[in-house]
Amino acid sequence: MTSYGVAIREAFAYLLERYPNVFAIGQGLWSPWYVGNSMTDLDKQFGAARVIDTPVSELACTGAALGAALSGYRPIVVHPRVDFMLLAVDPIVNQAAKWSAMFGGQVSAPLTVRAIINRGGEQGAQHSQALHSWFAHVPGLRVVMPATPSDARDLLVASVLSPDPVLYIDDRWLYGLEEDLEPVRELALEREGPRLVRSGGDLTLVGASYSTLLCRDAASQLASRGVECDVIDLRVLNPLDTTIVADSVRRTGRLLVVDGDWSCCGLGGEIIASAAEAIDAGGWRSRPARLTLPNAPAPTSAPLERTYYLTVEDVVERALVMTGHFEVHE
Amino acid sequence: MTSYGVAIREAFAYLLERYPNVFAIGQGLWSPWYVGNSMTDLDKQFGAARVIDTPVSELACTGAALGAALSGYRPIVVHPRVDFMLLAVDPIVNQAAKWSAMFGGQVSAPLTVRAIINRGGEQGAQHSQALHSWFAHVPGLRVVMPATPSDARDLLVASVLSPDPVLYIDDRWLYGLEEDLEPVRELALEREGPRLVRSGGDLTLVGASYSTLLCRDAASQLASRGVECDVIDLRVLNPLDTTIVADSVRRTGRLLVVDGDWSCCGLGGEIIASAAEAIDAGGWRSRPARLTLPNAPAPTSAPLERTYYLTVEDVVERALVMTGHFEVHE
Amino acid sequence: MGAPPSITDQLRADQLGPLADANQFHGPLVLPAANRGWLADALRGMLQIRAVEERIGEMVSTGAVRCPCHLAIGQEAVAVGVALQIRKGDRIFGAHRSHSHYLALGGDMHRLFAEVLGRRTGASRGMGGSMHLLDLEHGLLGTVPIVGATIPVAVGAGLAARFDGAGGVAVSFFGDGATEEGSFHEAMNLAAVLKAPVLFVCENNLFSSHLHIALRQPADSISRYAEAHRIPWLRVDGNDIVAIVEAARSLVEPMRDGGGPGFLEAVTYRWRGHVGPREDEDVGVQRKEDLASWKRRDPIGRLADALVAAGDLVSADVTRIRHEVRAEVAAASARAERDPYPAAESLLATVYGRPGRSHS
Amino acid sequence: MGAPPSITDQLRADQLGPLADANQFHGPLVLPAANRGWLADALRGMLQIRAVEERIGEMVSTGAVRCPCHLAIGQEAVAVGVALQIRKGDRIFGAHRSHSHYLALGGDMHRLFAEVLGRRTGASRGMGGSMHLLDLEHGLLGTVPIVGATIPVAVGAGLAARFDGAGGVAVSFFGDGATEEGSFHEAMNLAAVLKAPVLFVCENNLFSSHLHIALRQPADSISRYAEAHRIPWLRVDGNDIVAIVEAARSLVEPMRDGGGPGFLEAVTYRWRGHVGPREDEDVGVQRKEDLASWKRRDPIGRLADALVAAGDLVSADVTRIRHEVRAEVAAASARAERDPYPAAESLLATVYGRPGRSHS
Ligand SMILES: Cc1ncc(C[n+]2csc(CCOP(=O)(O)OP(=O)(O)O)c2C)c(N)n1
Ligand SMILES: Cc1ncc(C[n+]2csc(CCOP(=O)(O)OP(=O)(O)O)c2C)c(N)n1
Ligand SMILES: [Mg+2]
Ligand SMILES: [Mg+2]
Repeated sequence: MTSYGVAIREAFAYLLERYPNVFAIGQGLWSPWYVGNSMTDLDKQFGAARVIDTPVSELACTGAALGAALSGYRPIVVHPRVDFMLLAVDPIVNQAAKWSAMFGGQVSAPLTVRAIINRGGEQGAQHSQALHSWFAHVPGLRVVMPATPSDARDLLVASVLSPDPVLYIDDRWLYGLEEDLEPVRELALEREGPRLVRSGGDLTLVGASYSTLLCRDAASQLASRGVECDVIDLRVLNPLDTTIVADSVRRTGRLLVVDGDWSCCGLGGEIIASAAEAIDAGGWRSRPARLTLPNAPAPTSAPLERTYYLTVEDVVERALVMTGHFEVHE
Repeated sequence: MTSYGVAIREAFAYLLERYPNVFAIGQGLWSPWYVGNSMTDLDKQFGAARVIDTPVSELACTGAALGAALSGYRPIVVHPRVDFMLLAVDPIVNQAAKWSAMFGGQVSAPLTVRAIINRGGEQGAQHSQALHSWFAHVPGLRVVMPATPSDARDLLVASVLSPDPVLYIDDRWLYGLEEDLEPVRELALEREGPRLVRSGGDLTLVGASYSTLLCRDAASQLASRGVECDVIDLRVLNPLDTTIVADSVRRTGRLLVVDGDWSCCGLGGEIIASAAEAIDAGGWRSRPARLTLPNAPAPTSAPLERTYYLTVEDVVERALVMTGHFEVHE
Repeated sequence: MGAPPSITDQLRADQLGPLADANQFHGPLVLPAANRGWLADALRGMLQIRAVEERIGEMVSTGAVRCPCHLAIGQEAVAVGVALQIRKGDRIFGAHRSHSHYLALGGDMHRLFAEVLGRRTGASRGMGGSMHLLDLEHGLLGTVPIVGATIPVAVGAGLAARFDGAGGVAVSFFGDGATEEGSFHEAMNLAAVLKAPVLFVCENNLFSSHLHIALRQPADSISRYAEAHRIPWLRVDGNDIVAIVEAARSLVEPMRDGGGPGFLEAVTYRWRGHVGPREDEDVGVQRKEDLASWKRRDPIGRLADALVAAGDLVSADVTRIRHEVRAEVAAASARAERDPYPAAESLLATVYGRPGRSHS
Repeated sequence: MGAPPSITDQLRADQLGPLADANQFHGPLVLPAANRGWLADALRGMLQIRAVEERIGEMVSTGAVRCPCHLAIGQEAVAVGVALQIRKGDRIFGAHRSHSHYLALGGDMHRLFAEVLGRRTGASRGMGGSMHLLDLEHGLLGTVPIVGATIPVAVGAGLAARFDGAGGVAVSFFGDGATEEGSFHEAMNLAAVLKAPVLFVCENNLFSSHLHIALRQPADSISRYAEAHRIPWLRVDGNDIVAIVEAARSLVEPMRDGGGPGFLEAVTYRWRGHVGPREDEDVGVQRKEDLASWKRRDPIGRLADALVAAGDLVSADVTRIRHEVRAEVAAASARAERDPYPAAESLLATVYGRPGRSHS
């Protein structure tokens, strides 16, 4: 059994071993657990020249990764928190995402930006953001969010081997999740997308990354209460292919999206909108719904964190309401 | 008649004259037309000490505006392009938007960030972004997009007088739009929101800023072809109140959102999702739809720009299809 | 062991030289000849910070405190020394390691304990934790943990002070790591151009997280940046409160008379790891052995020794102050542990301001 | 009129002094005593840039060119001089004012015209316009108009060159305004720490848009930042190609042998307004009268005069070169005007790469 955190490390080791043009750069890479167990001792194994710890300069490190990518390398720039990466929005969004198009497709920018969602633990508003909805909004930037150890590994490999700039977002809350892994497969990222990970006819549950786990756990509980769910793990948020979501909702007639980001102009709304555009009114058995973060920055105090973050119970409860097993008391 | 550009200037003059704690800071403010005609000679009228041109330092200027806001002032920091403002995402999103919540609501950050959408004219991918969907995603940040000269003026005044950080986004394509203006009204921003600007029972058209203009013009043309539209001008994108959109769609059964931003996780999807969540399946006469930018960075070459940006004809055509007046040939 | 360099006797702007040497400056401080009554209070102030942070460290160890806490133990002199130059109406900003700034400015210790415990009675009403502290009464307008973030914010507060015309100043506390962020340089240039009265205080403790400055910058002194941005600068042993006070005064006084920014580099060392109470590691990286030497450069011990040597205090006074402070700390922390958590409504109620609410 | 300062005879890092004086350096260049056969080519290179940009200026005036064009007329020596130190395999980045870099590196002029006209045959296949130029064949890996953006990108290319171990270097061209962006400082520090072979070339034309550097920075020389970031630097009259070549060589050579970054400040002046062809204004702000003096400091005229005075060329040669260049320009621009626009499909087809496509 390999954990999600270790699976990420395996992807790094796989890439660094086989591809001499791969290197990693970012804050904390010479610490054994700055980024959890996901990169432990890579610097010792592959040398500090290829696993580079850096000054506190998010923008320059990301820009430099882009420059190396344009020069024949396959850099992975690591941002230990999404929040810090906001200082590097320019190189990611204005530069890397547009580089191919701006120059007429003659060149691409194959850098991978790895950002970690690291929240909870009373860390507060500036140490807890997800913001994948932002990046999924940007044409030219592929956005990947693995929900399982095998995806954590294989989609990281695929990201680095992709000719395009990729934002790969992993979630510290998943690092303990375990799975038996097959040998690494070198997937072509442009052919990866959402996947149906559980089938059931009553309700479509859609998640990405940690929220997929919430959906799967909720689906198990719901099954024991007689509600059978399709569960869709989005995996690749941009470019987003919602075909299988629509196919599923055509079967179930019900859609509940679970997303650990904010609501307005977020991923949850995107999934609902895509389904609403694709499915005729007659195909719906109930109104679609989304569960997201409250419209507030993350709090610190533990009791508030408990109300702030979504739980399996929240999903189960809403699913029961949507499937008519439960009344809303307002 | 006052143009949109001049109306913005009137708001600045109104504020600078009446409120000694208001000042403006940003690039180009000592040029007569760096920001079109929207700030001409304010530096001469109110002094270069209160209308401050700056070094090329988007982050520091925005951070400094926040600091002044925390110190009793009402600064307006001007970003001549949304694209450049991406270097200032940290002070806007990590700092200003969260300042009140992080400190338990004891203090607020009343700064106004004014960003200008400035596109077309073969300026290309880094000189044309809108990205209002991004900022509407962030709790704590009010986002305002005026579509008319009177809103351009009065909502800027309201933004500056609001106790909260506000992102006020205006669009250069509207600067020539004219209107007879009433005297300035000091509106309470938290009470402003979307507005029904035209009534008709067949279809709900929703826009913001320039896309509202597209919707209004399309609605006029559609009326002459027998299709009567509700037109909703969103005005305030965050916090977003979609009540009147849902009310309208309950009447018309049809929804077309027009948005000059990208599609995925964008404003267009948000409006559709909110309506889908609010309205029972039986209430829809056709599937909702959105018109947005193609999934590509902005091109330069004029012929490509013409296909890239939305036009009134695009809206009319889609509306006719949705209302069954027109066949889709695919 | 060299004598402390006088603040006017600067080395080259790019080299710390002996100031970065753990084996220098171990002896008692050199006290001013006269007007030094304030030093006993400064000693108490530093002891208070140390005792509070030691207690917070314990509370982290026991699990009573859960939020990330970055302790400034060993760096107390910078906060206390600079605070002595701060007047009512000045505006101060800190970062992730700012318990010391909060306390030195006069912040209530019970409210600090309550905040790190996430209680409603905290400095930020339990909504911020250790890394987000506010104390409007004493001019602390905010501390936040995005490295470098408050530096430009302080420039804006300095600009506001210039507008106010009342001789106020802004102060920005940050570390050596923060000077690697572009925000720092943009802010320095902007302050210089706007002639904003901001005192930039860089606590150069030689480390950013687990990385020594030699791995992050081509030289170890931050003052070279002030030189480049044409901002008057002084550099001192950050464990010498006398030197800090003198340097801060000579930088701040001209600001109050309409001058522009100033830059103070205080070379110091943190005794605990980057985050949390442990002494032996920084995010998993074994720390070097020079901590023992740095402990001999203790800002508190060296002041206490000097005051006793000069006859201003007897040892028993020092012991008494230590006891008093510990008793305060015990009482304040115990009280905070009984305080209630914020109400669930605070989550949404704090996001936007109440219209018309005055904020300053 | 002073003699040009030798490149080793540096002033203080923070003051340009005579280098910023429009009334200095009006005489013919001081030529090297030997090995100067390359200078006639350099003259042609500069004349070519000027003629191309004059033509682009006309095309903007007539409306044939619609995209924003920032002309480097008056600054030609920097691009041509630095390009002479560039070898195959080096990687170069520019910004918004980069026609000169593109041409100096050997870029095809027809493809430049086609690009500013938005045609499919352009350097960026008509998808970039004046502000986004690519020429993989000559190592120009991109020019983009977000100020400061390519500076860290060039550092990464320098790191790649260090990895390659083949003696290649990266070059970043940018203006004085770009040094106000945090990205510049972060990049300088990162290059120093990574020992990346990057040549930073700051074309200090004293202006960012309509603002003189005196309104944006506390001193007018950018080299002071290189000093702070501990990067070897040289500063030259940017209108003296001999000085530029010499300085660039002495900075680049050690890089090819494993050295870290270098910094070249070339003090120059643009003859046209910030954007577009007009001489009299920068985004609506009336320009100062010193343009006439700066025109006497013409990088082209001073070289031509020196070559004629030295007997390397006769006036008729200069006239002939001018004519040849103009004819080339006329032909290339006319051809570009007949070229087709990009197909509508390019819009979506260029966003993502083709899998397996090699990019370098
Ligand atoms: C933008 C950003 N990047 C990275 C971090 C992670 N981080 C937190 S504290 C710190 C070290 C900062 O070092 P310094 O400024 O010297 O302060 P010190 O911890 O020494 O007091 C880092 C890198 C962060 N909080 N914010
Ligand atoms: C991030 C960003 N901010 C502002 C601008 C607007 N802008 C375009 S060019 C320019 C001037 C830059 O001056 P400098 O770097 O000296 O180059 P020069 O124009 O003198 O060649 C500015 C401010 C921009 N393009 N990008
Ligand atoms: Mg430090
Ligand atoms: Mg310039």
